[in-house]
Amino acid sequence: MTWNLEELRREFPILQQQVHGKRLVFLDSAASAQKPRAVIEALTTVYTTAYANVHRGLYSLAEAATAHYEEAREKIAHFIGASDPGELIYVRNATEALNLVAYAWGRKHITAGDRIVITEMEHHSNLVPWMMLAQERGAELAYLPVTAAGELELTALPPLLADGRTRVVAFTLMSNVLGTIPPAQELTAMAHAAGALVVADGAQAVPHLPVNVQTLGVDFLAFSGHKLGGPGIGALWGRRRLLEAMPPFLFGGDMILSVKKHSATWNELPYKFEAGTPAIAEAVGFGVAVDFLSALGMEAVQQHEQMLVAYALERLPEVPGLHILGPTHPHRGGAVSFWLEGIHPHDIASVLDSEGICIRAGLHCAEPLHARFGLPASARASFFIYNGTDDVDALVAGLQGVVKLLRR
Amino acid sequence: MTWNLEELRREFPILQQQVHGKRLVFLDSAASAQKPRAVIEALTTVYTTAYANVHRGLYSLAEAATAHYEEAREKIAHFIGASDPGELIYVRNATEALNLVAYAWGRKHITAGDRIVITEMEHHSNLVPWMMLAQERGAELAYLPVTAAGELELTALPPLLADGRTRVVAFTLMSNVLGTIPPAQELTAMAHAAGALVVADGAQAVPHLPVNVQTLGVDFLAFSGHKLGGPGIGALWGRRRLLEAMPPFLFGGDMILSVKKHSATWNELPYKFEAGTPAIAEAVGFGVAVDFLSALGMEAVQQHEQMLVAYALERLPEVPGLHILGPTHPHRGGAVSFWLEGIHPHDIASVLDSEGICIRAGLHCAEPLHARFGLPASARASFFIYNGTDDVDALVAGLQGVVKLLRR
Amino acid sequence: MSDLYREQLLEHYHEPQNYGVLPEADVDVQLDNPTCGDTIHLTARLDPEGRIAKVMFEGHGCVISMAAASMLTEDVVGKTPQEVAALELHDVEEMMGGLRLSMGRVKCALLAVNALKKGLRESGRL
Amino acid sequence: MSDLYREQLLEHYHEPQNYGVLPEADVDVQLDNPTCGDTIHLTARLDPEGRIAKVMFEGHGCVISMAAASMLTEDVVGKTPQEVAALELHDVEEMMGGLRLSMGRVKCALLAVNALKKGLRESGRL
Ligand SMILES: Cc1ncc(COP(=O)(O)O)c(C=O)c1O
Ligand SMILES: Cc1ncc(COP(=O)(O)O)c(C=O)c1O
Repeated sequence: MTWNLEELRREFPILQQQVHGKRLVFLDSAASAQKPRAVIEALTTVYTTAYANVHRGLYSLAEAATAHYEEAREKIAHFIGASDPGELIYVRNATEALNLVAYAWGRKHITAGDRIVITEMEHHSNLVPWMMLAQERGAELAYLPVTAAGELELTALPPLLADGRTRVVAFTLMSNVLGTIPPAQELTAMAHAAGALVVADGAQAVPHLPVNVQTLGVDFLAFSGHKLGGPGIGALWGRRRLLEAMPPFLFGGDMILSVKKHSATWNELPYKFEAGTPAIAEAVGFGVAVDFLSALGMEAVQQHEQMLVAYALERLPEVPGLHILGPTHPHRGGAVSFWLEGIHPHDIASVLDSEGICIRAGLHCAEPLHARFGLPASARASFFIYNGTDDVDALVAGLQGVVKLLRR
Repeated sequence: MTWNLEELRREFPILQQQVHGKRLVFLDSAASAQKPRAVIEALTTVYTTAYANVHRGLYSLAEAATAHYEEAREKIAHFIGASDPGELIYVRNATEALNLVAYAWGRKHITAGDRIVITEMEHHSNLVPWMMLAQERGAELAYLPVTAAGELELTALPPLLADGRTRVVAFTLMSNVLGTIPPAQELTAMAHAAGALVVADGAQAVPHLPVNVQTLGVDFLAFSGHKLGGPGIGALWGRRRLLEAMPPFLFGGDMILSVKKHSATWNELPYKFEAGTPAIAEAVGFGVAVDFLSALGMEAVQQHEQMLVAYALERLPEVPGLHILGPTHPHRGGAVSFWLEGIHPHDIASVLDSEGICIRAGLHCAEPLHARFGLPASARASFFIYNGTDDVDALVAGLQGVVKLLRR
Repeated sequence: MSDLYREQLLEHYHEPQNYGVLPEADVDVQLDNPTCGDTIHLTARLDPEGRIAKVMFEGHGCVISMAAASMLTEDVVGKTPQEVAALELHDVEEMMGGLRLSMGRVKCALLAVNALKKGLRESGRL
Repeated sequence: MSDLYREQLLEHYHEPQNYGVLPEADVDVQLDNPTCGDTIHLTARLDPEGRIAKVMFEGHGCVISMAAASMLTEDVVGKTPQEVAALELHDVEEMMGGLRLSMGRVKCALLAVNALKKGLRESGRL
């Protein structure tokens, strides 16, 4: 065990509650993570001691708010290995981050006949923005296939890069359904060698394993603060050179340098991409969530979750008729999707709920991936730092109950 | 007095603090408002008892979170007189709301030769999105002038509407610099008669006076939750018919109905415009802030602020060489901008800060308006429910000190 | 165990009533719930007075959607198309034994009745 | 009263040193801070060894920017262009009597030194 689980759980007030008279077994952190006390308290502290609009205020309260807001940016940039906080842009969520790239970079650089490569395991948020960009520009959208084992079919990439028409390769650093961790460095090297940019969807990877943009070599990284224990906020990291060459995305207050009646010039990075009043306390809370994870250490977080995955992969097959999606080795992320013969995933989730067990059922915003596996939906349990083998035990027992109740 | 000010102030924890050993005199609510205890506590309650990702969760925690999130939407829609909560879309701030309209409605409907009419008193957030849209589409951007007294030059509108080329008229319901409240119903009727849509920027109006989209007759209304005591969030209201005919703005999770590899269909309103995990606790806090204002009554809020404006308009001229921008009658909003002969606004703000008085100095994101008045910058004091005549007294005394210190 | 999965529902789920396709149907309609992957194929015949005489369904989905479909095929017999059109969530909950559905499951429960309404509209009976 | 507005600064603000335009200047540069409306027109002459011999400025702006400009015209005399290029916020704060500038005022204080750097670059001395 990498940390004392009981102690850690006490840091998450929501986990102290009972659901239907049972201990809360929260296995849906891939959708959004629970918040440590430190994050919740940070919001209260901002609002009770140092809240004001940032940047343009010349009074102490505004300066304190700005300082906290910018310190959080530095911490978050550092957390993903970026040395230049000006490259880190606050957005609402990973989805907005990916749309920002598709709009601001994409509409400038993608023209008719170009190709955009994504993968069959993408979340809709790293798929539909590219589909719409391709449609608008008359570009081609190509998919890197997923193997039956839930891995990317890497051999399919070179042919897609060979003709030099591919401008961008966008892929997730961890599948939110399969748990698969694609070989990002390898993919990036191939894309770059063919002159394509790389957009990495870090929504699942950043909260769960060490992510370093320098080591990975990617050009953009999108991720969400709420999935790593922060409030409703997210971030986009991008290379300064690329961000500087991009037009802004949203226009308005704070992102401008000067506005005349018929012309405007843009503020420096990162403000050029932060239009209007930002989510100030939320940014501070995001920074505190990053501190919380950093204190545990992302290697330890990954190790903890791999231990849980290994245990789950061992125990889940005890449930009759249960099939796991994705890699069955533990070198994968802690999102474990499965289906039960003859039982609809919705029923699994509803029955487990009555036992205080929270899992997700449906398409997990990855419909083409489910189509790939011929599944109308699946069930997913996902782990985070506060989960333990007791949660896996509860899940397995719960699933046994589901089978007993619903299968004839 | 419309309510007991001392009691009300106790509801705002930040106002209990001292700055530089002095009582905090917060006169910058037009930039962002302070938060009542009820809002701060609502965030804690969500995160400690009912947090999970909304909409797709089938377990009780997710259902509770979804219920709170949607109840807040209903309250906020009701607050602005909208009967259909499906017309209310959560966004980050008023700026994003206005960009959403400019992108999703504008790129579909504005073509070369069309005209977009805005006013000289617009905040950059209701100006630059239209400027960029006009530039992209080859449309004309025309400005309704502001008179020396800080009112809109209404006689300039009919000529701009006469040739039938104007597609949209966008204006603020209250100037964040002048406090001017344009005659929105009249402007809307004129625009509609000429076949143009009306986009109202309610960032300043919605927190400070009763706003009813039905009565006003506008087609879109943008506003910010953080300016009315909520967290870092905002909203766009739009007519169902228009929103349904618009393409989505951001693409990704939750806003889709179905995604195939090369096509997608969109979710119903309002979800079609809410891509990715929304700011859940923030939406709940937004609803609580709206409850707080509703309990006071927006008529009372307006009355309270008009009383403060009247008092400020009477007392500020005591300061030698002080000039007020905008209407000098009290039928205006509580944003009072001014300049002092021979003294830079930045110095006013910095010196006042040392007295615990928070005002804003600069262009207030309205550079063309300052150009109109030939001012490089101005100082602004703005009122909200927690301000009293004692704050105006402190401001006037502080300004007397500024003059003594800095003027020769 | 969950209140949602009471005996009565499970019986309908495990042994659905009127399962299959009605030959020479007046109403023949397909409806999917793409978010869940629930699908239903519903066929119905009307009597000379225009009331529902018989309904059959085929499909797959969760316990709620399948049980609701099975119960509906029994419940709507004798109703006029207008009466069917007036059925609301509350009525479906009553039909299902006074169940209180959570938001996440409403769509499942309504799939069959929505299919029937759609079919009545498409066949010009509504 | 604010520490920012100590006597020394106010003296420079009220009676700026080297205010005006230097004739036959080697460096002649204009810089604005659009967010604040501060503007500066700075002229400078170099001595035969290439060191700053005299600097004058004109402009308007807040106490901080004007006082900083006035102090800079005295402080940089004798410095090489490279030494000017190396001046950082910290040095400007020292020059202003050990002032600690808040983020919101940094741009004001740096306006003059940034203008001088820009002028030196544009005139090929850097
Ligand atoms: C009139 C007006 N419009 C728009 C905005 C933009 O609001 P936000 O910064 O919340 O996007 C503001 C506030 O700064 C405003 O005062
Ligand atoms: C892989 C992946 N990408 C993108 C997203 C979108 O994140 P968000 O909903 O925070 O925008 C998610 C989460 O739902 C995800 O799992």
